[in-house]
Amino acid sequence: MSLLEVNNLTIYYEKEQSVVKAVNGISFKLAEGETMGLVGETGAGKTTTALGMMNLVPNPPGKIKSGEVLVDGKNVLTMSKKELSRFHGNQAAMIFQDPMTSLNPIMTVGNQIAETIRHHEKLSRADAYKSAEKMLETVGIDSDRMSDYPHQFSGGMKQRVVIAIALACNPRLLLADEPTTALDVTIQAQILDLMNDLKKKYSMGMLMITHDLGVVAEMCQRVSIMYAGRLVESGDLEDVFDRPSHPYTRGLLSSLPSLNEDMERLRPIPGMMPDPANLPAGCPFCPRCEQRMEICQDTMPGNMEVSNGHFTMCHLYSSNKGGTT
Amino acid sequence: MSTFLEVSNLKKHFKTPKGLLHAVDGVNFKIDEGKTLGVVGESGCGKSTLGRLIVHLHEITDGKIFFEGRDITNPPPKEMKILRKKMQMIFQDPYSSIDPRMTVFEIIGEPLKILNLYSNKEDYNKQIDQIMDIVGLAKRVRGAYPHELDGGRRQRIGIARALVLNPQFIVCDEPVSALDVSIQAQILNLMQDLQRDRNLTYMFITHDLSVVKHISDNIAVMYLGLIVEFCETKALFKAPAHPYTRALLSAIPIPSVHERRKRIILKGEISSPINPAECCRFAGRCIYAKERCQQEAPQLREVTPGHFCACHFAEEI
Amino acid sequence: MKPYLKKEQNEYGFGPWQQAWLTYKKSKTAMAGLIVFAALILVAVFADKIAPYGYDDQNLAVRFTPPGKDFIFGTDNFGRDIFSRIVLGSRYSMVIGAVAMSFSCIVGTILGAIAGFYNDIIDNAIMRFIDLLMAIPSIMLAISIIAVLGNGVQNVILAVGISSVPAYARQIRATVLSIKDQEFIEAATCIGSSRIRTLFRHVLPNCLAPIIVQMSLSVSQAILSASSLSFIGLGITPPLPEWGAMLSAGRPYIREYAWIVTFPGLAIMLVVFALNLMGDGLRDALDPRLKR
Amino acid sequence: MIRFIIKRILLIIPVLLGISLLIFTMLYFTPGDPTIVIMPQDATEEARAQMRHELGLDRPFWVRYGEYLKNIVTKLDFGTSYTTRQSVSVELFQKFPFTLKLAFLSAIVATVFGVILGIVSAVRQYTIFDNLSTVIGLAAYSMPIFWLGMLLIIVFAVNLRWLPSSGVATWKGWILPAVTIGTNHIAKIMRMTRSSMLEVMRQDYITTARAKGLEEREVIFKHAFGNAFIPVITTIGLTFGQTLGGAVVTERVFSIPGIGMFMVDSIRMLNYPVVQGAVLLTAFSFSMMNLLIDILYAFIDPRIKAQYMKKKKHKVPVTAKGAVQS
Amino acid sequence: KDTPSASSGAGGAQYKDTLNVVIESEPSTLFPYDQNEFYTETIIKLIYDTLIYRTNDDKWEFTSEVAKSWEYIADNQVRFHLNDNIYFSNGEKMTAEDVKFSLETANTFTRVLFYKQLDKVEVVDDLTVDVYTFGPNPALFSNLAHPRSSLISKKYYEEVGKEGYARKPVGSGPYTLANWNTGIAIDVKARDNYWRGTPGTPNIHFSFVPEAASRSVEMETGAADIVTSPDYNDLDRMTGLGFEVVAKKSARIAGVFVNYGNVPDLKIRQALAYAIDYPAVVEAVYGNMATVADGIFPNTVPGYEKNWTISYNLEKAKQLVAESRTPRGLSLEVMSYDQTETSQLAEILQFYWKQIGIDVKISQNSFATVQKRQSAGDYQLYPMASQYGTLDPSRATYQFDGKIPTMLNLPPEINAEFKSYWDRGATEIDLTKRLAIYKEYQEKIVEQVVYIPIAHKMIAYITSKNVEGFYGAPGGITTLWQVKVKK
Ligand SMILES: Nc1ncnc2c1ncn2[C@@H]1O[C@H](COP(=O)(O)OP(=O)(O)OP(=O)(O)O)[C@@H](O)[C@H]1O
Ligand SMILES: Nc1ncnc2c1ncn2[C@@H]1O[C@H](COP(=O)(O)OP(=O)(O)OP(=O)(O)O)[C@@H](O)[C@H]1O
Ligand SMILES: [Mg+2]
Ligand SMILES: [Mg+2]
Repeated sequence: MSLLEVNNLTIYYEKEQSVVKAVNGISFKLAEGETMGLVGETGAGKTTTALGMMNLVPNPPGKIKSGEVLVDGKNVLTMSKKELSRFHGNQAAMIFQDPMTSLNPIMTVGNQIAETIRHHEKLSRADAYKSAEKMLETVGIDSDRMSDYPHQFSGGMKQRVVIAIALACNPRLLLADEPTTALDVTIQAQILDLMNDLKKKYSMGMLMITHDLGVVAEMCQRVSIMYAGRLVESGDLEDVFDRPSHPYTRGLLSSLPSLNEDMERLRPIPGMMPDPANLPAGCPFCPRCEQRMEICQDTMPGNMEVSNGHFTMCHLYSSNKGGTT
Repeated sequence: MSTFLEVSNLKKHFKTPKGLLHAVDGVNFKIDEGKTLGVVGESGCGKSTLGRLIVHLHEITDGKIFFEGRDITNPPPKEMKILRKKMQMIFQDPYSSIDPRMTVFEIIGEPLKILNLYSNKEDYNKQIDQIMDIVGLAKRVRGAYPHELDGGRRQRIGIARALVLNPQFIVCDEPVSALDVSIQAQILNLMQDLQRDRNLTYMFITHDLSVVKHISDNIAVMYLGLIVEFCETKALFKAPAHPYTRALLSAIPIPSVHERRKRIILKGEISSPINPAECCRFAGRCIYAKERCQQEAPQLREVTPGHFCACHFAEEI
Repeated sequence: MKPYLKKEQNEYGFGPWQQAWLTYKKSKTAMAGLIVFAALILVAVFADKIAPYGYDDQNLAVRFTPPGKDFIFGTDNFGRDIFSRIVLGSRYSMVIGAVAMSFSCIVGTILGAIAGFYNDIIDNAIMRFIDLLMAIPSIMLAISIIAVLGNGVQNVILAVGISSVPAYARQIRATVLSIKDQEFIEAATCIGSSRIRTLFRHVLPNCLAPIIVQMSLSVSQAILSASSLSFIGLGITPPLPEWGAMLSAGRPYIREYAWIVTFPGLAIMLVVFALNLMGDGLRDALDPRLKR
Repeated sequence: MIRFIIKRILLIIPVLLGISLLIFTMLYFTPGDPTIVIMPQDATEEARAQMRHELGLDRPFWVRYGEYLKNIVTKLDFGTSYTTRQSVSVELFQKFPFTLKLAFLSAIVATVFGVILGIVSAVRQYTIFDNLSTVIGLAAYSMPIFWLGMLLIIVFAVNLRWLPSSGVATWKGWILPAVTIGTNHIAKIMRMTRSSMLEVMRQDYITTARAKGLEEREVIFKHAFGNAFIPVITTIGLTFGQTLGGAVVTERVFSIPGIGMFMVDSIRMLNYPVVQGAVLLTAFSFSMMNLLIDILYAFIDPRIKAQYMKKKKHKVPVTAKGAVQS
Repeated sequence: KDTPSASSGAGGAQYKDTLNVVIESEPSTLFPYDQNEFYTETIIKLIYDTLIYRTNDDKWEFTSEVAKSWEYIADNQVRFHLNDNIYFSNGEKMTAEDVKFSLETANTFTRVLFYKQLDKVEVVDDLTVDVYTFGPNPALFSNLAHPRSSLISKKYYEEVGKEGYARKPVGSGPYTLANWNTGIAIDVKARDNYWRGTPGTPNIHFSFVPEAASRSVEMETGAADIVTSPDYNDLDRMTGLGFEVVAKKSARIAGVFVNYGNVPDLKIRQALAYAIDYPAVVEAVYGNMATVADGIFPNTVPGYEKNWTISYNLEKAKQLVAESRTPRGLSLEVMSYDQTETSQLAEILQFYWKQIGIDVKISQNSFATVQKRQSAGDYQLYPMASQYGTLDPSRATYQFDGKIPTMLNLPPEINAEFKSYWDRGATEIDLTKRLAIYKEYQEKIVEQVVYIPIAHKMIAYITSKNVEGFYGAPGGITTLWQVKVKK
């Protein structure tokens, strides 16, 4: 059985004026010890997906419309408050993009780590503090900085603290929402390195959200490409990077400037992502797609398996394609 | 080709409550006409400050700037006006760099108004329409307000605002770092086209090495207010001389399954630019640091022809 | 987010103000506030048409008539029609509020903008002076100013106005400082805009939202302050039907003839309430965080 | 920290100096002759001149101001009241405790209720409770304070006989005045708390706290409240200041012999030394209150504390040893 | 010291130990010479004695207090014979020295009514003093009977000075200060060896409530036995609730000063007077706490004559305006200040005067400004309530005394006339002759219509039904020393 199974998760932000369809029926699985990358443009619904998996979508305005999130076979979305409180931090933990804002500025970092431990493992204050110290050292910060406040740390160190908090209770599943986007490359390298080590050490499943394909290449075994709330392509890293099947994925890969090859011009994808409050009826990528067909205009493609374990949501691969326009 | 812009020993110090902040601390470089100088470096190393100094958004603490051979360090107001026409800047944040209370039309037209660069209303409209066309803004967004537009379009507005003055030189302060990759590619292409068509000279600030590699002819690597390496782009990527540059290069994750590089992971983070010590500023994080590095600040020197590097041991490592 | 666009792609041009209005319209309480306030303004404008009697028409024969058919709000100790007095008094209360607010708004904005936009020395000089005024509670400041100037409508306006200048100046300065930091100000310099021009074309228009919010709140504050001044006898000359003065004059009758104070009290409450609802609505509608 | 406090106290001095000059100048140019009030109407002009001389009113501005300052600094002497001929400091220090106490009590009332209501309406945003408390709070704010006070007296003193209607001879006497002013301020504090709380609840660290598995109660009180409280403190300080200087009406309604009424009466009587003294004393206490608030800030917010203590142990992040070796 | 409850215990415990009195405000001092607040004088009256006093009945005749008798030695010299058994509350005996010292000290305080009017005081023997005035001074007695002329202890004053006296007074009165809880209350306790007898109640508790309506509430809630100066609007309700309302004629009169210089046309002045519906105005402003004024003296002052014959006659008023130099009417200013009574008068009069085509504006001033403008004659109409606490006719005419010619801006000849009347009245010792002078004097004032009297005000107190022996004095300064409260 896989560690995580997401089925048909749909999340909307319902506001007075409009309904933002942030996540539209996504499904995937994640095995223990496996890392999956979730890649997409701004507003594709990555963060919302992660929050949905934790059952932490801010309500109002967010609403989980349907779907299930099974962690070890238990559905997170139907858990009671108590169960959720045990689940969070203990079985699944989350890291946010911006370390500057994900730490409570008026609490010592030691307490912020120890708090998690105390909450989940019935430890005395002192014991919790001790294991927090250990955790801090694990992420590479001296334990005598336990009583410091977040503002006394640099960005990279804060991100380490955030990681320490997330890993304090050995969660089996780690959701990392762009954990290095706010950091400089050299610091990013440190953090990615650290996360790789820790992942091995704790053998947890990890969902790595990012928009940086480089990070994905470095960290993940599997990758899903998200576009307008849907997973348009997913599969093993090699499959997706070497044999990208969805036109969006291909566009994405070719629009990157490369360090290795010299190219005169980049090949950007024209146009931009549709507003999730106003999705077209057919394939959301259709207006930007170079290979669009008539059918794409009004029929949402299904999930096609192009090779073993490599799925694509594109009419190009379905049996009943219409003519190319 | 003549030297278009030259900067010599440029310094900018900010007074802060904690002490003097050496944001730019003696920088020298040259840019040739029609070329692009890429400036890379970590956050806070003084890239933006350098760019702002050149277009006179900050007062210069020390040093000189020469533009087309003339000293423009402290231009009198009249000359300043002419300079404004020749030098422009494109900003990083497409959200905060345009006035939310003006329409696209007003924003792009504003420079013309201020510098009085149109003969009549018709001319004014024509100029704006032209420039909008050039940067790829559809006519129908003329009356739009910024908040109605996405980041990519906003950045085009920023570019149009700079271009409408027909400048020769543009400082681009991370113009694409806030954008998604697909949009980023659109903007980069646009900028390259413009350079080609109008013989523009760019100073392109970024922290993304792959972008800088793509767009620049020369690259300056900055660290804590100083240029630590300066050379042609190709040379830099082929044979980085400074240990910092090497680490930087190796730290970039590459979006490819097959390439795995040996990584140099630096210790710690960039240190404070407040009252920096008289030593190699990178010494604290350098894996090759020796005693000399702690005592003596290395000068930028030519290690191989056209390749400058500020490291005592550039040749040895 | 562009919630309000009817999605035809060429429907651009919803300025920030239209945008704010569309948001504002959504809020029921804010609209209620606006409607009440607009109604009150109409009442003030057409006061002499609405009021059945003059504000000083005494009729000692009908003193202390309870609210009823002839006098819907009853009469006071001189047999004056309270309804007429309140209707006519709306002019005084609202004019005092509006003019005092305009005064403090103009002076405060100028001071705050200059302090925020210009260099250390001017900033320091202005802000230290503002600090002085801030250290004196505003009503005390108003009382002292009245002491110097004497009673009367103009002086009350001036006193109330001056005493709320410091709060304004501070708020504007903070806003200016935050706007000054944004890149579009640098961009303006870059395209050759002079400092003055930048201040007026870019900084101040962007301060407008907080200024407006503050304005709606300070009108209500001014009305309350003026009525407090009237209450302690430092305000408006009788028999002018300023609401605070009416309240104060009705004090002795609160037990026996409660309506004499109830209606002016309610009137003040209504304006202040409406203005605050409007202020809340404006705050939400103009909140810069909702942009993007 | 102590250095900071001392520095801040020293900074109050120029403010008070400025205020004394300001108010002295204002009153100097106020039309009116104090002897008019303190002497019989039929007093002769010579007698008046004599009295003016006795009061020192005939000396030039700077001499008077200098003398005034000198007496305050050296003897804490704020001059002599024209009407009672008693020391102003003695009179002020008799009245001031009442005002101060009223300000404190009402600040407590406003804070306790305002903060609780604010938290609850933020947590239950858009519910009936939220709307109701907003409306009621606003209504209380909109009520002229004298009206509110009289209504409270009629209900609680006259009809129910629970509390005394005036005077503060016993602790019971403080309840109504404190509630009157407090009620007036609840709305402000409530709204501030609410919006600040909503703002904080949006932050990533709150989601982080939730993701740790903390219960909602802990999230709100341990993580959200502390941060949300910081801007609220400023509001509390401001309301406190307003009460200090603006409790005239309440003092009047509840017969509290505080400084507000005293000052207003003194203004009527052209009793300038009292007016000056009252303003200075109020400004001083207000400034002290603000200092207290700044200290409170530092207690709650380590970032602010760090600014004050920068000279001591500021850890420069870069010197951190922990770094991952490759 | 014995317990104060002894007196009530003896009477079968039917009297309360403490009398609760609510007064308007907290005294600023209990030193008698340096204040002019009559709520303070209520307490001063309990702590000190005066040389003479007025009887506690409606005749208000001079009666002995410290002085048991007196006689004129010369026109400017009065000899007082003192009682022998008077002791200050600190145990010292009161001597002629103390009296001399008291009067001579008082003479130097501006607020004291005989300020600088005494030439000297001489001790004849231990129990006899001679008081010399600068000339004949018939007002001397009423001045000496006023609490502001209370007698203090020379020795103690020399010890503690004015400031000491202010907070720790020592007098020879029936009560002594027990406790002064600043801002909250003053408690006085009865002296057991008071020379005139045992005070009515062992303790009197004074609390201070400035708001008139709140004072009545104190009564309603049972917190007070006696309340001073209630608002007249409350009186009916209080009577209905079973409280006693004590209302007395007083030394107060309300009227309008009309500045001759600024309203020089007699016709207009008369028109102003005829335009007022006196009963209605009095009813509206004072309820039943005043009667329509029929003279220009308060109806308690010796020399009071019913000489005001003008009554409401709108026709006549209009006619007078028509006959005047400005038949189209003119515009006048009513000077008022921020006191309820004055501004109410101003408001209501404005209404009446408007009816005869005069455009009347009200200007609101501070008290100080009003005083100044009045002295300077810088006003046209000034409604004012006056109080002549000593009940002396020379006091009641001091607004017309001609000493400050600007005050009414009278033409010189009239001014001189007024001045001569005043001077003669102030120095005529023979009462009959004196009253005759005042009668003429008042007629002159009425004739010129420089003052329009409106109301003879009454003074009111509310007491509970259980209060015995309470008497409201005409000057407003009541004495409480014999008051008892049934349980
Ligand atoms: N609290 C919210 N209320 C309303 N709409 C929201 C909210 N949060 C997110 N959205 C909308 O939902 C959509 C998906 O947002 P989400 O944050 O999941 O995207 P993302 O992929 O994480 O983007 P990014 O790369 O910018 O972090 C966006 O259109 C966004 O505007
Ligand atoms: N106006 C200013 N006042 C004081 N310090 C400043 C100011 N502007 C910049 N600095 C400081 O100067 C240093 C260099 O800043 P600069 O913005 O040039 O860095 P940068 O390389 O552009 O960084 P980033 O990549 O984050 O944009 C930083 O430490 C910054 O804090
Ligand atoms: Mg996100
Ligand atoms: Mg920068």
